[in-house]
Order: sequence, then structure tokens, then C-alpha cells
Amino acid sequence: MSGRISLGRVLESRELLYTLLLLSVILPLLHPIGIPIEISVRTRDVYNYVEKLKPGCHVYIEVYYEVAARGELEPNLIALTKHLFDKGCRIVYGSLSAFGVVAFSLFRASAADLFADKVYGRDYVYLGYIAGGEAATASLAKSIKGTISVDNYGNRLEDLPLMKEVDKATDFDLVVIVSSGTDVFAYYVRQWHTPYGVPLLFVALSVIGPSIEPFVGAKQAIGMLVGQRAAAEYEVLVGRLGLGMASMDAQSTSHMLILAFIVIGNVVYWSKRLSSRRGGAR
Amino acid sequence: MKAPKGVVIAIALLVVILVISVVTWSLRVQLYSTRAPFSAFLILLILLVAGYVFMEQARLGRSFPVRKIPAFDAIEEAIARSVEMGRPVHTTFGFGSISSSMAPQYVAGLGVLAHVARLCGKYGAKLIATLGVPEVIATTEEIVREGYYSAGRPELFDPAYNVRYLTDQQFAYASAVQATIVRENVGANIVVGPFYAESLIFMEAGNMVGAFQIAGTARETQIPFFVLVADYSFIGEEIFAAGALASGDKETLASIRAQDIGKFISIILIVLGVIMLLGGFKLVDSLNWVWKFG
Amino acid sequence: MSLVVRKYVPQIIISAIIVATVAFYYLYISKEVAGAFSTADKALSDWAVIITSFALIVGGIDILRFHVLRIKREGLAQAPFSTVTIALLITMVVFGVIGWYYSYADPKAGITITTQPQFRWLYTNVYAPSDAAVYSILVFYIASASYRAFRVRNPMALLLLITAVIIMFGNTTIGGLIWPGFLSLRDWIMTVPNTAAFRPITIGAGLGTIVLGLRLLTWREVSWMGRRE
Amino acid sequence: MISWEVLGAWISAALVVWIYSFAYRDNALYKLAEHIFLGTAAGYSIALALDSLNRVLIRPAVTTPGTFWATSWHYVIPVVLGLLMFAKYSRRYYWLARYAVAVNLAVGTGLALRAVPVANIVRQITATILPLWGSDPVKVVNNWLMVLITVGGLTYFLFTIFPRRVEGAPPSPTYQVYRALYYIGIYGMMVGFGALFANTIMTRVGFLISIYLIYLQPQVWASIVAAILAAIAIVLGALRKR
Repeated sequence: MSGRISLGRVLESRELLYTLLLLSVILPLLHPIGIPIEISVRTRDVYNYVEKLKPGCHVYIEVYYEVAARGELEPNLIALTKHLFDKGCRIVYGSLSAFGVVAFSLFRASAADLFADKVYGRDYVYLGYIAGGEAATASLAKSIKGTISVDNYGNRLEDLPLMKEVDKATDFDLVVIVSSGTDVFAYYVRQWHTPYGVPLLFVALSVIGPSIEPFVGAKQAIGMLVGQRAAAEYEVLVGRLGLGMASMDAQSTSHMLILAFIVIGNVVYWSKRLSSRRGGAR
Repeated sequence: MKAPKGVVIAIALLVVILVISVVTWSLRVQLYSTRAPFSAFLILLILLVAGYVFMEQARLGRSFPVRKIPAFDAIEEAIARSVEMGRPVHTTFGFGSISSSMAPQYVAGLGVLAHVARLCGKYGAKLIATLGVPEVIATTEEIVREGYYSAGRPELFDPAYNVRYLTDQQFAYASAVQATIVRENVGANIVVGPFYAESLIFMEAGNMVGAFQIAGTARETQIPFFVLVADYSFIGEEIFAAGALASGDKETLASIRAQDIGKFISIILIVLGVIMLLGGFKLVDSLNWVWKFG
Repeated sequence: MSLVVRKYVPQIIISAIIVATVAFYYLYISKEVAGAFSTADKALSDWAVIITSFALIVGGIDILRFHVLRIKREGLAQAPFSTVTIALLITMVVFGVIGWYYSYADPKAGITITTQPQFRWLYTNVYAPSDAAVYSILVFYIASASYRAFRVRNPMALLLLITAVIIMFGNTTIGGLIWPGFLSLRDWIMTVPNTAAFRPITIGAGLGTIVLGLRLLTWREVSWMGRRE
Repeated sequence: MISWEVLGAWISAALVVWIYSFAYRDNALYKLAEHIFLGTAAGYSIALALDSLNRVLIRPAVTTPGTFWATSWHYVIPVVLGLLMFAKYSRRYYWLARYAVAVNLAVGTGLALRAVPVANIVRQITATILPLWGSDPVKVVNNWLMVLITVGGLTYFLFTIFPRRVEGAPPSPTYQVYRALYYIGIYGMMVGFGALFANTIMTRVGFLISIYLIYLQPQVWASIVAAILAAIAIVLGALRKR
């Protein structure tokens, strides 16, 4: 009796749970298990859409997430960028938030292999931080060069070859919004999709997924990639396994741990409840 | 029953606006902007008028019984318990700037804070109000002061202890709040306001010290954490009702009847829309209709 | 008189601004009026930004005062910690002001308040990691919270647990190994019951906001003023 | 020679570890990390405030004084209101601060009242008007659930207008319908809460992965040393308490 209660005590202590949780996340990252993954219809749809883009197409990518959201969004961004570069697309990156600048530089560093044979200004451009929220989004849709005059690195936009090809929303064949918040998706729907009919693709955190679902349901976006799972699937599709896959293993182990603790919690709870009921009857 | 003047004026205003709308509509005049569907404006107007009418009725003595909101009643219990245990009461209502569209939720949080402060005065509890909204530091100090002074315990008021503005940066605020909860060993943890990811931080910190927790927010994504973890919770619009209940004023309370009217409007529109679909009529189009001609 | 300036004027300001901003948002009188409104609206949001900035500065002074007081009251036990806070606060502001100075003195250098090099260093190496760490400490909390939240106390809790287990299996690759249906079941829960569940809450929150707005308009909501006079 | 960059990376790793240590127990090193964080955050927010003042007010006034005074002269008002915020330190004129709060609160409430009728009410209603009859049975069931849970949830929240049960008398049909919807609403919402809660676990684990990759993995030794120090601090703290 006392043995069971003290065992319950140990299992109930949050220190044990936290330590195991840390291990269950870190160990799979160090030694990926490689649990196979099934490609969901939604990711497949996005992949097929990008697959249909023609060489020389232009894509705008909004990079809007803070460093903490990197683990979920960056693998998506990398996989998408690889796919787009493979299709011969030219990409303009921009950020409506100041932390996007940091996120972009980290992304650029961790996907260095993708950018190795690409020329800045011709194949891709990073506009940097564009202040002004929704108003800026609207203004960008009308004219990028009318909104800002220099890119993130101080180059004049007029001097960049890529920026001679594109300026307004309708010049882009696809607009990808990678965001850790909810509002930015709505900005682009309202300012880019509704007036100009530009196809949008959403890349979101898994918590945000449900709240932007309606946009996809209403065909205001061609699809969405949500969280690490989508990243892992996309990595499989484009053949560049990375953080997305490793993270899925970590997700699996940590979820199983939490589930195990939920079971333990119930066992402890019910054994206590039953034993106290028996005690009351005595 | 003779209708009071205010009610007549309010209803007359509503009727006048409706008549003008119908007339301008038939004349195809651009009276409303294309920013929002006309139905939204209409619903807003009806709710405002309805709320005003109820408040006027309450002023004339009509009473509207309100269903129990368990979380609200639990506040007093929580404070009484922490006084018994000799532990302070902690309350907070969020971070950020009040000039955002979260303003109503901050106000609801302030309403609950006023209630908590009065109860703390009544029971002689030590109150720690942490906040991250720079505009209302002075307000919070005043509210806490008022709570203690009105209960005749001015000696308990010590602004440097009672009111702690931490910072308006989300996680710095959150880290300081969790530390406050744990270090001060609070007996009751009452958090009502617009919360983001920090909601669970507060709940778990409260749980570490075994505090009695009452929490509420109208931000959908955080409601589950409060409902599943706190002892009592306000779900969504209940925080606004709590603000009204806290005022202890019958007329203020009467205004929440307008929320019910709004719910009935929603239910009726949904049911009507579904039934009309059978006949092939799309109510959705009428609801989404924007006042635009040509 | 004193009650007028203390209590009524602020409430008149509130009512006037709410009525003006909301009415002109919905109404369309002419192109000129709409244009004037959007200019005024932009100006008003700038006003709010300016006021908030002053409030933040007052808040900063309050933080300093709070920590000075703590050092005085709690002595050595608290002094090192509060000193650190005070020192870093002042350091950040000083670096910011230096950047500000250079933004005028040497505009070509491209240094502004937030891009001043030392300021940036503190931001990237102190502020950003701490911020991210507090955010991600939630992973521990959500684990211990689910330990308690999913105890099956009643039928409702059982429903909660079943939902949660499906979602957790659906989210992980291991769930797919056990039964491939978890993924589609998860998607169904997220799109149908989950969406439906939050809809009444969203509607209710909207209604509550409107009614609170009404109370502010009609001067019934006075908690924001603090003292009741 | 230690470069600033390496030092920064060490500090970052240590701060992360010490902040995590709070989950185990409050300790002196968490307190230190917390106070460091608070100081930088407070300084950062003041710097941001100066930056916004600079952006909307000072820069236009300095660079283009002509147009600024012609078009934006009224910015003097919020400046005065902002300065009135300092009145909170006065015992007699504390109420002056209210004027500024009033403006900001009204702006916020105005924004909410504009957005809410469309986003929170009309959009949600139109999204719920779904066909309940059709050829696709899956869709029909989904739509029924959608409508019933939404309407049920709305009845759950009713505060003042709802049918009451009269003691002794059999429940009226209206009351029965109300109770049924009420329960559909609360059970539906519980499913939503459970789903969102469980779904959030994934995001949070994702954050931990990011943090680990950015701050801890590159500075393994710094992290380990910081962790050991935190453990010592926790033990010392516990001993002192005893």
C-alpha cells in the first residue's frame, strides 16, 4: 500500500516528467530514429501546385516569424525554397516584421547549400523589414518599388535585375506567407488575393492551422503547410531530409511520453480514489 | 407602462436610421461605406440600442435575474481562503497597449480587479496586482487604493507592494509573473484579461504553490488552458459579464441582456439561413451584402 | 467643477472618439469625407502611439522606482538582482539614445535606435534567448498540465481524453504506424468539431465586446478611471 | 581572446538553461536570469517607445518642419496628453493622466467595435449556414454537427433569457430543447478544448526543438556547466529553506 503511494509520488513529481521530456526531445535529434511518414493529401496538393509552375516564374515569400517559431516554420521554408529553385523560380523575400530579418538570416545560413549557386539580385532578393502592417501590405501589392526603395542590404531596388521583372502583386505567380501569427494571413487575403486574385500559399504553426483553415476552405489560398509534419512530408517529396524529419521523431517520442504520463496520472488518480472509497467503507 | 424618455429616443433613432437606410437604398444612394457588410452595421446598431433600452429599464426598477457564473462566485471564496492561510492574493490582466482592439478585454480585467480589490479590503487580504499595460499603471494603483480605503483598511495599501508594473514585453512580463506567484507563495491566483501564450505559464506557476486559480479570457486559443487547468474559469464572453457583475450596479448588469439578444439574433439567422437553403435562397449573400451600387 | 474635469471630460472624450471612429467607419457621405476620415483615423492611431510611448517611459521610471524601493526594503538579499535590472535597463536606454544621436549626426552610417551595435548585441544575446526560453518553457508546463487535465473524473473528461489522444496520435508519425486512420480522424476533429466549438465562443466574445463598448459609451464602465468619484 | 560573439553565445545558452531551471524549482540563478531579462526588456521597450516617437513625431518635425507643422500640428495634443501621464505621481493632479488613458482606450474600443461585428459575428454566422440535406452523407453529418454545436454553444452562454424549470411540474418542451442544446454545446466545446490543447503540445515541442538547435547544441559545454550550476543553486536553495 505505502509502496504504491510512494511510487505514485515519484511518478507524480514534475521533475521526473520534465527530465524525461527533455531527453525524449533531444535524443532523437541526436540520433534520428527515422519513423516512416505518410504524405497527407494536403501537402501533396501543395507539392503538385508548385510542380506545375513554369521555369522563370516569380514567387513572393513573406518571412514573418520569430526565432522561437523557427523549428516549425524554417524546415517548411527550406523545403519550399528548394522546390521553387528546382523549378527555376525566382524568389523575392520580404518581412512585415522586424524579427523576420533575423529569421531570414538564420534561414539563409541553414540552407546555404540551396543558395550556393544562386545569384543575389537575379535569382532572389530579400527586401528586409517593411514597416506598416496591413497598410504596407496593401502598398506592396500596388508597387513594391513605390513602398520601399532599398532592400535589406542597402541595395537600390532599381539596380537589382529581379526587381526589374516584378513590382506589383499581379507580377507574382505564387505568394507564400510563412507566419507565426494569424493576422498576416488575413492581410494578404484582403490586400493581395481579394483585389488582385494572386494565389496564396500558407505556411503556419500547427496551433494557428485551424484558424486559417477557413481561408483555404474558401479557396482564398491554394493550400497550406502546417507545422513540422508538413515540413517532414515536403522534405520527403523534394528529397532533402532535414530538421523536419528529425523533429517528427522527437515529436513522436515526446508525445508518447506525455501519453504515458497521462495514463500514469489516471492510474494514480483512480487507485487513490478507489482506496479512499474502500477506506471510507471500513 | 409609460416608456421612459431615453428608451423612446433610442428606439426612435433606430427607426429613423432604418427608414433613412431603406429610402437611400431605394434611391440607390451610397450612404454606407463598402468596408463592411451592411448586416454588420445593423447588428451593431441593434445591440447598442437593445443594451441601452435594458439599462434604462433597469434604472426604472426592472430587474433581470442573471444565471450563476460559478467562477465569479468563487472569487470571494478564493480570497477568503487565502486570508485564512495567511497568503497573499495575486491578480493580473495582461500586457500590451490598451490602444489595441483588445481594449475591451483589458477593461473587463480591470473590472474584475476592482472587485478583487474590494474583497481584499473586506477580508484584509494582501493583494499583489501585476500588470504589463503601461497606460493603466495609475488606474491600477487607484483601484487597489480604493479597494482598501473603502473597506476602511488604508494601512494595508502599499503601492510598491500591491501594484507591480513589470514590463510590456510579453515573456519578460510572464517570467516575472511566474516568479512573483511562486516567491510570494500566493494563495489565490486570479487572471482575467486578454492572454496569449503566457496563460499556461501563470496556471502552472499557480499550481506549483497550490494556489486557488480563477482564470478567464475571451481569446479563443487560450481558453482551453484556463478551462482545463484552472479551478474555475470564465469562458469567452463571461469575462465581460463578470466585469458587469463586479460593478455591483444593476443598470450596468442589465446591459448583458443585450448579449443574449445578440445570441438569439445569431441563432435565428443560422436556423433561418439553413431553412431558406432548402428553398434555394441564400441568406449568406444578403448577410454579406455590401452597400454598393453600380 | 472639479468633478467635471476629473470625471466627465475624460468620459466625454471616450464617447466622442468611439462614436466618431465607428460611425465614420460605417458611413459614407462623400469621397471627401471618406478621405478626411481616413486621414484623421491615421492621425488618431499616431496619437495613440505617441501616448503609449510616453506611458512606456513612465512605466520605465516605475520599474526603476520599484527596484530602488526593493533594494531599500529587502537589503542585501535582493540588492544584486535589482541592481542588475536597473543597470541593464539604463544600459539599453543609453545605447538606444546613442543610436538615436547617430541617426541624426551621421545618417549615412545607417545606425538607428534599434540597430545600434551594442544595443543589437544585448538584444540578440540576452533579450532574444530569454524571450525564446520563456516561450518554450511552456513545453514543460503543457506536459505537466496535461498530466492533471486529462484525469478521467467524469464522462466529459473521458471525452476530452479521447479527443486529445486521437490528436496526439494524429500529430505524430508513430500514430500513423499504429493505425493510419489517426491522421484523417485528427484532421476531421480539427476541421469539424473544433471549428464548431470555437464559433459560439467567437460570436459571444464579439457580443461581449460590443456591450462593453456600449457601457463605455454610456459612462457605465468606470473601472478604467480607478477611483470612483 | 574571447570574441564578443562567443561570449554572447555562452550567455544565451546559460540564460536558456537557467530559465528552464525554474520549471524544476525557483532558484537564485533563475532569479538572476529573470532580472537580467527584465532589465533588458524594460530598456528595450523604452527604446522602442523612443523609436516610435522618433518615427511619428521627431523625424518629420526635424526633417520637414514646413509640412509637419502645416499638416500634423495637432500632434502637439498627444504630446501634452502623454506628458500628463506623469501627473500620476501627483497627489492632487493624478486625474490628469486619465485624459491620455481615455484617448487610448477609446481608440482601442473603436478598433474593436469596427472589427468585431464583421469578423466575430457576421462571418461566423455565414460560415455556419450550411446545407443540412444532400447526397453526400459525410458532408451532411459534418454540417449537422457544425450547426448543432454552434447553436448549442450559443445557448450555453445565455445569461438572462432562458427557459427555467418549474419545481414539481414536468419539464416543458422548450426547456427540454434548451437543455439538449446546452449539453450539445458544452460537450462540443469540450471536444474543441481537448483538441486544441493536444494540438498545442506539438507546437510547444517544436519550440523546444528550435531553442535546443539555436542556443544549446552549439554551446554544449556552456549549457552543461550552466545546468550543473542551476542544480547546485536549487539544492542550496532547498537546504537554506530547511
